[in-house]
Amino acid sequence: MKKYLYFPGCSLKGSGKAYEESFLAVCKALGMDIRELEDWNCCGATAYMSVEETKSYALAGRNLAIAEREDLDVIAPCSACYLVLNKTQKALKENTEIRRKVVNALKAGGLDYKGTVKVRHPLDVLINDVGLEKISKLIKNPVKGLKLAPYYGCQIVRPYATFDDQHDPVTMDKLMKAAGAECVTWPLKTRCCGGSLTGTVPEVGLRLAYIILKEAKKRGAGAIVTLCPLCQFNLDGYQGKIASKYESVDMPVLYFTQVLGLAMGLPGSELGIKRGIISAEAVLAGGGLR
Amino acid sequence: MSEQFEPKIVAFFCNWCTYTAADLAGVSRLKYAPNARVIRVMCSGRVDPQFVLDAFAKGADGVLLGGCHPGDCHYAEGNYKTLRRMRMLTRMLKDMGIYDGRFRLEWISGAEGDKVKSVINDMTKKVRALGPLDLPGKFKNWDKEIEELEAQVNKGDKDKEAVHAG
Amino acid sequence: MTENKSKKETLPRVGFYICHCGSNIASMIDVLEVQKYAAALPGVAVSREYKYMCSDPGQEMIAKDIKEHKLERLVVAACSPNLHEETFRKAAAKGGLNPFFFQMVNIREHAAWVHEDKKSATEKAKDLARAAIARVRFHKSLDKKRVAVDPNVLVVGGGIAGIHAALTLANAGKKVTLVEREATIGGHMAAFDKTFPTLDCAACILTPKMSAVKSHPNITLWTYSEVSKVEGYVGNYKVTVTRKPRFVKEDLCVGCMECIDACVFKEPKFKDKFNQGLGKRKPVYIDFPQATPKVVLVDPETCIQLKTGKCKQPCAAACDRKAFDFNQKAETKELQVGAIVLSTGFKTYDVARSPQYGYGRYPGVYTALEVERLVNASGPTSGEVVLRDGTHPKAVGIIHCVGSRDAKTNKWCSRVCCMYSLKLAHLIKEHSGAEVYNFYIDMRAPGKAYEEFYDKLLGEGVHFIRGRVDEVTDWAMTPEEEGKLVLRVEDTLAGFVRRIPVDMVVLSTGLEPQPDAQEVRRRFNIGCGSEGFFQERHPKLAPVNTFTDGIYIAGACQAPRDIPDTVAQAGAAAAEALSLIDAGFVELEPNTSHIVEEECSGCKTCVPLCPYSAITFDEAKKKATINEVLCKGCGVCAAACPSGSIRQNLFEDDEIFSEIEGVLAK
Amino acid sequence: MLEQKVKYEGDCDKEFAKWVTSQTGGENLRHCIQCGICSATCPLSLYMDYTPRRLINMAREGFKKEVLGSFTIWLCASCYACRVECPKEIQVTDIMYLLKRRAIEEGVYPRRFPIPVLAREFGRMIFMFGRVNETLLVIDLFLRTNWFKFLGMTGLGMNLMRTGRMSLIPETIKNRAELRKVLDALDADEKSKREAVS
Repeated sequence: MKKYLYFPGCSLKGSGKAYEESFLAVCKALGMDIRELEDWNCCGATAYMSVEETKSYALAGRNLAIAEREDLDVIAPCSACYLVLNKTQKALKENTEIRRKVVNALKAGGLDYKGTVKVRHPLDVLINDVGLEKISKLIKNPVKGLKLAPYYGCQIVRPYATFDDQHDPVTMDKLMKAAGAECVTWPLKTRCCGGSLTGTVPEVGLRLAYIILKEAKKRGAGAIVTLCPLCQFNLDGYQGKIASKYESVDMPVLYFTQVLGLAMGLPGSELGIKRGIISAEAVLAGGGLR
Repeated sequence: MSEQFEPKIVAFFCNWCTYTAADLAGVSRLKYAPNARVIRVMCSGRVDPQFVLDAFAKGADGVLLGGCHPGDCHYAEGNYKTLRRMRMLTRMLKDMGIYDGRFRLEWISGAEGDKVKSVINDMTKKVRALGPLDLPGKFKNWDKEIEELEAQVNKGDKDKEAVHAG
Repeated sequence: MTENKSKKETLPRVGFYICHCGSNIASMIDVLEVQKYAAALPGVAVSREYKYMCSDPGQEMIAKDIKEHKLERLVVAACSPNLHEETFRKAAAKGGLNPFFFQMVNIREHAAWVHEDKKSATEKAKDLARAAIARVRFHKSLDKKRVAVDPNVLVVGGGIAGIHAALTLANAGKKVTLVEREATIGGHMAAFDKTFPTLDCAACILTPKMSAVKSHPNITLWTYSEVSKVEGYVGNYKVTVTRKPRFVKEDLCVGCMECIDACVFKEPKFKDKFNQGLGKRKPVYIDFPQATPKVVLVDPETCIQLKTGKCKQPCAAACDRKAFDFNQKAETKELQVGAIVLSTGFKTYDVARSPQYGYGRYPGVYTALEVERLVNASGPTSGEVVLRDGTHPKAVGIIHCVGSRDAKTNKWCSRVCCMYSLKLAHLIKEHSGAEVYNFYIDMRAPGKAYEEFYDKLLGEGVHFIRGRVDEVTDWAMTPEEEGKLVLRVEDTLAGFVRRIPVDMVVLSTGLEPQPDAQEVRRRFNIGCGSEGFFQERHPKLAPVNTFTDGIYIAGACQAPRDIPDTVAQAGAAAAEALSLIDAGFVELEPNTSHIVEEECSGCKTCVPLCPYSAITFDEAKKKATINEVLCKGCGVCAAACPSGSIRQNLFEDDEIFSEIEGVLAK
Repeated sequence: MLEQKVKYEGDCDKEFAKWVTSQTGGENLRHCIQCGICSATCPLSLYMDYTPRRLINMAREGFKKEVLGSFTIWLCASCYACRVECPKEIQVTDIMYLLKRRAIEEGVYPRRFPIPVLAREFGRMIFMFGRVNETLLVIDLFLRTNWFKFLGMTGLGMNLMRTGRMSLIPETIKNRAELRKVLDALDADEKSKREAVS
């Protein structure tokens, strides 16, 4: 059985706790050998990347350097981390100047990086390494009657991911169907939710989030299922403000790992189901789940 | 600023693909290093390993051989024969101490003007880094050494004779 | 060794000429310096520079010098030999010198145009000149070999290009075989309703030419057939053609179509390829009423008899000519031709590669070819613009450049899309009265009366929005967008993003090379450009010629091209073929190989090397011999001969060794 | 009051245009055919003063003042839609990044976009702890930019508390010294660069 390193990133330790809880629970249930990256630091995230490029490369570089010692694939569930780590990989490979700067900086810290680490997303690993077949076998109570709007957000399939289609990604749909859920087809799968702006330019962020939530509701989804802590936070956390600015949508936003966990018969408490600000209880009950 | 070494590269281009590609590069005004001297042959298969050896012997720092892509040869399969011959030749040259891309075989189709540019630029860069091969010079030195050696030997003999005489 | 030899002999008198080519060469190479340098080289009797060597005065100068200065060799430093070698050989001959006592130096394409430093470019020119002067001494007096040209012609591809080329040749009295892959000739044009910019009906102008092909005494028409093998050389090609089985005897069928009515399938239920799947057909079918030849055929994929052998075969029964033959097998035919015209056409871009436009996901999205059938009076809806769901569109969006001008799909502009989009916009508006929006990046209407056609459309009130559409979705944000297809685009001329709801989307797909273009070009031993279209010999001066003499290209197999240009090119290709045939013979380059018998050790190394089996072994003499008619002059044998007894004219060892020494000697 | 719209060649800065195309990510800028698909696909373009397409053209023509002063670069949410759609493979997102950096350097970014502040606090926090505590970051940010907006956020704060998604204790890494060495080394590198230039 293949071994993996796990890069949580800051969000999964904070507002994205439920993602970490459910992801690790599912890995455990699948018997995956996965270990948290030793003494990892913040990846730099896109906000930082946009103004302090080289530094964020170095931040990501330190994590990659630590991972390289172990010579294992790194799983980064957070979209921002996934993007930044991959972008760093690419920059270090293709841009000699950046490589020089970053590698020297790392040396100063007593670190060394050759550039061999593979940064991967849980979807990629679950579909391509574990395989739908094995997952389907472990589905004890399929979430029948649960109608989901799979929402991938921006930074997973764009621009670096190679494991899914950039215009119409399907990996999460496959997993959710395997879990017994029904997936609505909708065109906003990969449209930005404005998460990175809600904090700084709220009026804009809120509108983008509202558009996503409203369309999901219109398509008859009981809940949105996502794979990005920032998207989850943005779509879940601001529904109060959205209600006052536009209209109340009341749309629970789950992590795909939570739904998968439930279908595999794991208790909701281990999957952080209660951490949603918009409660998913009712919808899940509809899906025959407690 | 010190004059940097400019390698001399002899290039054998097949008429149908690589020579045409070089013409195309010209028509498209692509700019590349002026170090290669093209000798036109009808097919890369006409290139006798002796030509390559002769080029090195006469002072080339690099030899480039360009033909049609496998399967595209104007003469059906000439380039396959080239490939076989040149594999052997490459090993031979290695034994003679000529390697590190001083001899290079490239498939360049008539449409790949840009490849002519990149290949010649790249090869010029690499061979320049390797420095002069200068076989003619080496030959001279070797001749000189041998002459000196002979001279010494002859001298030695004379001394002996002297001793006997004494 | 070569060099000693050259020193012993008294050197032949060489004339060296260097061309300025206006400023093309002179701007990057110090022509005078090279000319002076050459003058001082051993054996050079005359060294001159001139503004345009290829001009008449230039050639005259050479001819005159040869006589006056008793020149024995000629070297011209100018452009590529592919361009002017023949010109200067003729000049040599004019001066009374054997044309092969000439060597050309390429200092334009290979030096002046590709370098930026005048000093090093000039040095390079000197080296190349010195090499040619050293080499030309070893040249021998040669004669071109004449071979007769077979007057028959093969035309491959029965679209408008092939049809026009075949008719032109046949009218000139040549026997033409036209080979078409599909069951009927006509190509893409046969599917169109109207043609831009004149809006005359495609069928009205095409079908007469199609029947002319069928009835022409000089044309043999082989449809449902493909060329499988090509051997030989210019003037003498041997071609093998495979004829697929129609399961109907072509010579017996009169196209009454009784059999189609009789078929066990009472209703047509299979995807109709000719109608882009918008219509249905039976297992026994004919593409369209004017199909040529008007002969039915049976589809082995769907015919019960052919699949299971268990059918009552009412079709065969209904045929009073007894034309059906379910045991028909593919047959191969061979023919001899002197020239070949390739007009294999194009393929349209596969819209599945652009999922963002929703083709296949939203039934309201169509490809341009589908719409051609939809607006076609003889199409599946008899020209009525009805959507797949039976409704009539109130608003239609036409997206230009789908699969064109895009690094992710095809980089090139497909040249015809702007114009056919205008045509479709006009026809859709005319047939349905719908609001029509054209989404374009740049409007390209460069042909005769094309801009006027654009102007006409502007007058008709068609909307033109300059911007590339991002995506087609069913995502509504306002009430009027509900239930519509929404196109999101920046109106780049207004400077803001717009969302435009429509009922029908037309994807103006670009043109691509045929999927099997690579195999075909290998079969005919020609080249393809990097984008995959057939490569012409020269983009301006030899647009229908290829690098293989006697093989010509016409139409969209060479590059995206509209009907007027295609027909013009087909005519040009036919003319090239005619000039080859009517000359009656071709002169082949004398660069063939021969064996110096006394030096041949009889080792047989060369025999298996020749791809044309031109080398045989004379058991009596224990020597190899080369048939110079079969030899194509690659020189592979010469390179391989251990005893060096094989000599390739124009590329003898002496010549090449001296050239090597020439470029290196300083 | 009417504003003059004509631009004179003197109004554009060719050096700036050269600079943009010379940066990593800016390479293909000159190849833009102004098809506008970047604007069409951009979820934020409806708020931008100049659409991405217009910004690209202004940048390559050297209208530095307008480009660096625009909201556009600050509204980019780095969703990379434009980068994926661009038929000329222009790295629009990265161009937005490098324009942001330049705007900060020249101190011309519009005050209402506290992204630079966010970034600075972000950096400070990482330097201190090696990781980022979102709660502290957000509080910090709002206190520095617009504190009554912060009051508006308390509702969300309570919710996060309730669901145990908010902690006020910063996460820290063990080997902070190592990380600081790395970051300092970069600063040093930058400094030496700048000195080399001046």
